[in-house]
Amino acid sequence: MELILIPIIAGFTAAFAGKWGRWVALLGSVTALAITFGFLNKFQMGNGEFQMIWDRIWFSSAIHFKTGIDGITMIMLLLTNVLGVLILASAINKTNRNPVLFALIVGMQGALNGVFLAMDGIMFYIFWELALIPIYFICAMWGEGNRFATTLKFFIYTFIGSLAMLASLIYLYNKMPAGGTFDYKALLAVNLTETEAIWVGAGILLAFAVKIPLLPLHSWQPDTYTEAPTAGSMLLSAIMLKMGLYGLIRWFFPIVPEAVLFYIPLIIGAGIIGVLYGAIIAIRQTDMKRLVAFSSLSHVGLIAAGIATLTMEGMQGAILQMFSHGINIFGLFFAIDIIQRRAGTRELGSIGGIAKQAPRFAALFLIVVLGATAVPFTNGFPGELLLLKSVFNYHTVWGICAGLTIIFCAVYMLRMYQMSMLGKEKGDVYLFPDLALRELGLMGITVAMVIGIGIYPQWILDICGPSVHKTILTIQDTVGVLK
Amino acid sequence: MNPNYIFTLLAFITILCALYVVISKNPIHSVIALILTFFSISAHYVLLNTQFLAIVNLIVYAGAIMVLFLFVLMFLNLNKETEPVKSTSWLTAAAIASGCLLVVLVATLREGSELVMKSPNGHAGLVKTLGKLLFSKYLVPFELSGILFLAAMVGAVFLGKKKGDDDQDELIIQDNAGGNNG
Amino acid sequence: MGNSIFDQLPISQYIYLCCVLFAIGLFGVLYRRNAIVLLMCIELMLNAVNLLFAAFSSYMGDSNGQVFVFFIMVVAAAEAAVGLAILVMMYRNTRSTDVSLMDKLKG
Amino acid sequence: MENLLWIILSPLAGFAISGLAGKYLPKGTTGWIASLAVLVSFVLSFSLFNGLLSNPAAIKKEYFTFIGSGNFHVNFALSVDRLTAMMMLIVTGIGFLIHVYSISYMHSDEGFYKFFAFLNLFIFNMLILIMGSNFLMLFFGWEGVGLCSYLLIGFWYQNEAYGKAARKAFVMNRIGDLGLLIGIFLIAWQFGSLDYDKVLDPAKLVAIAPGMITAICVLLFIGAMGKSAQIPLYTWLPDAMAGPTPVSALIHAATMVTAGIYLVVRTHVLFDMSVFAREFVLIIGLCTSILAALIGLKQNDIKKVLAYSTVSQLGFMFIALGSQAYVAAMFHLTTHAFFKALLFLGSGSVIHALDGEQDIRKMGGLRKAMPITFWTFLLGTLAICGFPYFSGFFSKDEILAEVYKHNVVLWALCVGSAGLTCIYMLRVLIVTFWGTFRGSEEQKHHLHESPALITIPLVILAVLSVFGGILNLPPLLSDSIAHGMHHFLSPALNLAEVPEELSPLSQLNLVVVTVVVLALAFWYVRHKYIAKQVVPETDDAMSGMGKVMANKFYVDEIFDASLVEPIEKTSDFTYKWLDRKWIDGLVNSFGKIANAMSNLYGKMQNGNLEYYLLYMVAGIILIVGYNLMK
Repeated sequence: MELILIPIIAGFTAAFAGKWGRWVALLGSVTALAITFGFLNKFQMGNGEFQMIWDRIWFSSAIHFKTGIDGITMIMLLLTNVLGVLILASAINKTNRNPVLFALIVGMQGALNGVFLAMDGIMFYIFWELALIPIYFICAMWGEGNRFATTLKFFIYTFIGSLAMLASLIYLYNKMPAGGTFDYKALLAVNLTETEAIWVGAGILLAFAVKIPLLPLHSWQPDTYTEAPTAGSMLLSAIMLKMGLYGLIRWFFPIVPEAVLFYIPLIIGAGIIGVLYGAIIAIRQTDMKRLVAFSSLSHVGLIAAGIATLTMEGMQGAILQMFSHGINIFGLFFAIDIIQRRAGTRELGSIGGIAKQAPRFAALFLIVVLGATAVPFTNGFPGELLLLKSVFNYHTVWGICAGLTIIFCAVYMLRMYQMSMLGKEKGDVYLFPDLALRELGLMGITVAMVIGIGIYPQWILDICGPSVHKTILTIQDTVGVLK
Repeated sequence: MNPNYIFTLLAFITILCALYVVISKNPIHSVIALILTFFSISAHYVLLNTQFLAIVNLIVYAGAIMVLFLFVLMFLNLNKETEPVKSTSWLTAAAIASGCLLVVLVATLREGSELVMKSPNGHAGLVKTLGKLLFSKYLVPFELSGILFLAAMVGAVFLGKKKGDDDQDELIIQDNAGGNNG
Repeated sequence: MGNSIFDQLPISQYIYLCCVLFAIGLFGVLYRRNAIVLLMCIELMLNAVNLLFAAFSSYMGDSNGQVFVFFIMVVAAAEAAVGLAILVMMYRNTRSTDVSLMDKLKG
Repeated sequence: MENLLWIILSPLAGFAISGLAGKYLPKGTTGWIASLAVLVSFVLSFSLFNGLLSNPAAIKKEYFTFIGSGNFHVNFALSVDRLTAMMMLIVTGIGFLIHVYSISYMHSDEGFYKFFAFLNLFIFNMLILIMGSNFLMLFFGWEGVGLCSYLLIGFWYQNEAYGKAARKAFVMNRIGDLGLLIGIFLIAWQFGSLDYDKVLDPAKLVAIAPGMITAICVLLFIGAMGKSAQIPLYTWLPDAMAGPTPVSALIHAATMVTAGIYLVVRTHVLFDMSVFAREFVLIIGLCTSILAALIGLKQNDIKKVLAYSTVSQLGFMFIALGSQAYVAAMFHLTTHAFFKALLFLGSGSVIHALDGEQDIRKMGGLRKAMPITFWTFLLGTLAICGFPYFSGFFSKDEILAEVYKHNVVLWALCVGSAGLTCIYMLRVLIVTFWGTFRGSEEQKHHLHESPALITIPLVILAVLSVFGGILNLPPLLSDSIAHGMHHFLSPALNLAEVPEELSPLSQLNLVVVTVVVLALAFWYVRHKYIAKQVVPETDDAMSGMGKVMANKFYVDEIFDASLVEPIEKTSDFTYKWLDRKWIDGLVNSFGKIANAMSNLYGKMQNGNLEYYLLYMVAGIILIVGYNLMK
C-alpha cells in the first residue's frame, strides 16, 4: 500500500517542487526501496501463499483495493524499486533539470508497484494503465526524432491490448454467480469451457503479448526504445515489459488454465521465433539503442517461452532472468547514454576506441555486456541456463533453436562493444572523460549486482520457488498433469 | 368517365410540369411551372374527393407562397438564365440518388398499399368533417400553428430588414458588392 | 359514383405518382444551384407527400391524414417565408443565390 | 580440505588485486603478485597430488547450492581425483612459468596490470573447469576460459583485426559451447543429475538407450571441437595468435585447448559405450591432424606455424581418444603442454628480440645471437618431432601403437602426419636460426638474448620436454618404471592396472617404422633448407598446391561465404523487409487506414451545402433500404 502511494505522492510533490523536485523524487523512490526491503525482511520464506494482505473496498463491493505479496511479487517489487532508484539517479544531473521528468519517473515507480501488488483484477487493470501515462509523457516530451508518432503508436498499441484484457476480465466477472468480485482468487475459481477460456485468454494475452513484446506484436518496440529518452528506454525495457511477463505468470495461465494446452505451443513458438528473429536483426544494427532493443526482444522471447513451459525450471528461470535482464538492460542503456552524451552519437561506426580514453568505463561496460551475453558468473547465465533447459525439455528442436541465442548474442553484443569501445579512436572520443563519481557509483552497483546474482542466484530462486510451485499446482489442478 | 383516364392525364401534366420546374433555366419559368403543378395537384385532390385540401392548396401554395417566390424573384431581379450549370458528375450523382430513393420509396410504400383497408368514406374530405376535427382533437396544434406563423413572420421581417443602423454590416455589404462588380 | 374512383383506381397509382414527384423534387434539390429553385423543389417534395397523405386518407376514409396535410401546408408556408427571407439576406451579402457559394459550413 | 577452495581462490584474489589495484602498483609488483597467486595454487595442488599418490580416493567438497529449481539441482562443488590433480599441476605449473615469463615479456606494455589480471582470471576459470565436480561447473569454467581467451586475444584492443580474431574465437567457442550445453541438458534429462559421480556410473549407463549415449557423446565432442580447435571449428586458433605470445603459450597451446581432451577423458565412460562416437572422434582427429599439418607446412608466421602444429597435435590426442587410449592422450597432452609452451615461449623470445617481427622470412641466423633461446627451441622442436628419447617420442609412439592396434590404415596416416609435423617444425627451426639474418639493419643491431626471466622458464620447460617421457615409459625399455602415468590414472579412470600390450617385437617394428619416417623427414628438410638454403618464397611467388596450403585451404573464405554472409544477408533482409516493411508496415497500415478514413471524412466535410444534401439523401436511402432488406 505504502509502496504505491508514497512514490505517487512524491511524484505529485516533485512536479511542483521546482528546483528541489528531483531530490523530492529521489527521496520518494528511496523510501519505496526501503519499504521494499522492510517487506523482504518480513517475508516468510518457503511460504507460497500471499502474505501481508491489505484489503479495502474501493469502487464497489466487487472492486477492492487489495494488495498482497508472494514470492513472485517480492522479486518484482525488488526489481522495480531497485531499478526505480537507479533510473532516477541516472537521470539526475543531466542537462535536463525539469522536475516533471523526475516526478513522472517516481510516479511510474508507484504505478508499477501497484501492478505487481494488485490482487484485484480491476485494480490490476487500473495500475496497468496508470503506468502507461507517465511513460507516455516521458517519451513524448523528452524523446528525440519522430517522437510523437512513435509514442502515439506505442500508446495505442498497448492500449488496445489493455482494453482486450479489460473485456476478458469483465467477461469472467459476468460468469460468476451474483455477488462475484474481481478478487484474484474469485477470478481463479471461475470455470470456463475450453472455447471460452481460449477467447478470454486471447484478450488477456493480447495485453501481455504487446507489452512483452511477443512476435509479431513487437513493432512498436524498436522505435520507441530508440526514440525515447534514456530514462524512458530504461523504464520501458527494464521494468515495464516485465509487467507483461509477470502478467503471464500471475494473470494469464492461472486464470485460464483450461486453455493452457492451446496456448503453450503458441507462446513458446512465438517466443523462440522472437529469440532468433531479434538476435538475427540485432547482428547488423548500427544504432546502439536499436541493437539493444532487438536484443531485448530476443531475451524476453526466451523468458516468455520459459514461462509457457509451466515447469519449475522455466518459471523460476524466467523470474530470475527478468530480474537479471532488468539490471543488464539498465546497465546497457546507461552506458549508451554515457557514450552518447560524451561522444555526441551512439551510431556504431562513427565512434571507437573509447576504452583507451576511459578504461574504467570500458571495464564496467564490459562486465554488463558479458552479463547480457550470459557468461558464467554473471547474472545472465543461471536464468538463461534454466530457461534453455526448460525449453529443451519441452521440445528438443525448440531447445536447440533457442540455444542458438547464446551464439548470436555473443556476436551482436561483442560487436557492439568492440565497435564502440575498442579499436582505433574514432569520432569525437578524444576528450572522453572517464566516469564521474556518480556514474561510477551507478555502474558499480549495477556491476556488483551482475556478478552477485551470477555467483549466488539461488536466493532469488528460493524466494520465488514456493509461489511458483503453487502457481503450477493451481494450473495443474485444472488441466491435470501436463504432459 | 373512367377516373383512370383522368388520373393518367392529370398525372402526366403534374409530372411534366414538375420536370419543367427542375429543368428550366429561367427561375420565372420554374415558378410558373410549379404553379401549374400545384394546380394539377389540386385537381388530384378533387379527384380524391378532398375538396378542402384542394382549395387550401390553391390558396396557400399557388396563391400565397408562389406569389412570394415571384415577388422575391422580381425583387432580386433574378429572371435571367444566369445560373451556372453543375458538372456532369453532379448530374449523375443527383440522378442516381433520386433514382435510388425512388426505388426504395416505391418498394417501401407498395407494401403499405397492400395493407390499406379499403373503406372509403365520401365524407372524409369534407370541410365540415375536417373543421370538426381541427377544432376539437387538433385544437392545440392548430393554435400552435398560429404561433408558428407569427414567429415565421417576425423572423422573416427581421431577416429581411435592411440593417442600415449597423455601419459595419453596411461596410461588408459594400465591400462584397464592390468585389463582385470588380 | 363518388366511390367508384376508389374501386377503379388502385392506390398504388398514387404511390407511384407521389414517389416520382418526390424524386423529381429531390433531383432538383441536388442538381440546381439557384437557391430559389431549390426552395421550389422543396415545395414540390412537400406537395408530393401531401398528395400521398391525402390519397391514403381518402382511400381509408380517415380524415386525420388530411389534417396533417393541413398542418404541413402551414409549416410549408412558414418555411417558405423564412427561407425566402434568408435568401434575400444571402443575396444582399453575396449578390448571388448560388448555393455552391454557401460553403462556410466547414468548422 | 579447505585447500580445494584456496586453490581456486588464490588466482581469483590475484585477479582482483591486479585488476583493481594494479594500476596504482609498480609493474613488477603486480606481476609478482599475480605469479605468486598461481604459485600458491601450484604448491597446494602439489600437496594434493602427493596425497593422492598414496590414496587414490577422490576428494570432494560441496559449498553451496548454485541452482536448485524443481528436479534440477546443481551445487557449487569441487572434487579432485588423480586426473584432476594431474591437470591442475599442468595448469598451475606451466601457468606459473608463463606468468614469470610475462613479467619480462610484457614489461613495456601499458596494459600490464590488465594482462596479469586476465591471466589470473584464466587460471581461476581453468581450475574451475577441471576441479568442478559436475558438468555445470565444467561448463562454467569452459565458458570462463573462453571469455579469458577472448579478452587476451583482443588484448591489444586498438588493433581491429585482433579484435575480430578475438570475437571469432569467442563465437566459434560458443558454437561448441552450445553443443556442450545441449549435451549437458540431455544428461540432466536422462540421468536427472549432473554430478560426475552419478552420471559416470557404469552401472547406471546400462539403463540408457545406446542412441542417447551416442547423441550425448557427439554433443560433448562438439563442445570439445570448439575448445580444442578441431574440424570444422579450428579456424579461430591460428587467428588467436593475435594475442600476446605468453597467452598463446598458456591458453592456446598448453591448457585451454586441451580442455576438450580433458572433457572426453573425464566422460570416457560414455564414450566407451558408443562405437559411433569413438569413430567420429577418431576421424575428426585424424582429418584435423593431417589438414593442420599440411597448412602448417606453408605458413610463414612463426606463431601461425606453431598454432597449426597445436591443432595437429590436438588432432593426435583425439585420435588417441578415439582409439580408447585415454592414458596415451593424457600423456601426449602433458608432454605437448611442455614442449608447445616451450616453443611458443621460444618464439616469443625471438619476437621480443626482433621487436614484434613474426615472419620467419625476415629472420635467420639467430643461432648465435640468442643461444639459450636457440638451444631450448631446438630441444622443443626435437621433442615435438618425436626424436627418440625425447618426451614427444614416447607419447606419440604410444598413440601410434594404440592406433595400430585399432586399424593399420589409420596408423599409416598418423605416421604420415607425424612426418609432416617433423618437416614443418624443422623448417621453422632452420629458417629462423640458421642462415643469415634477413631483417632490417636496425633489428640486427638490437639483436640480443632475452633476459633471465624469459630464459629461465625456457630452460625449465626444455628440461621437462626432454625428460617428460619418463612419466609413462613403454615397458620395452624397463619394466619397473613403465606405465607410470597409467598406474597413476587408472583408479580415476577405472582402467585395468596393466594395459593390454602388443608383443615387444611388433612394438619394436612400429618404432622402427616411425623412426624411419622421421629420418626421411629430417633428410628432406636438411636437403631443402640447410643444403640449399631455401628461403620460403614471398606470397606472390606461391602457386598451385602451395598457395592453397598457404591460404589455409581457403577454409576461412568458405566459412565466410557459406555462413557469415548469409547470416548477415538474412539479418538485413529480416530487418528491412520483414520487420520494417511487413510487420511494422502492417501495424502502421492500421494507422494509415484510420488516417485515410479521417482524410476522406475530412474532405466530405467541405462546408458546401450541396454535398451535405447529398450525404443526407444517401443516409436516408441507406436507412430505408436497410429496413427494407430486413
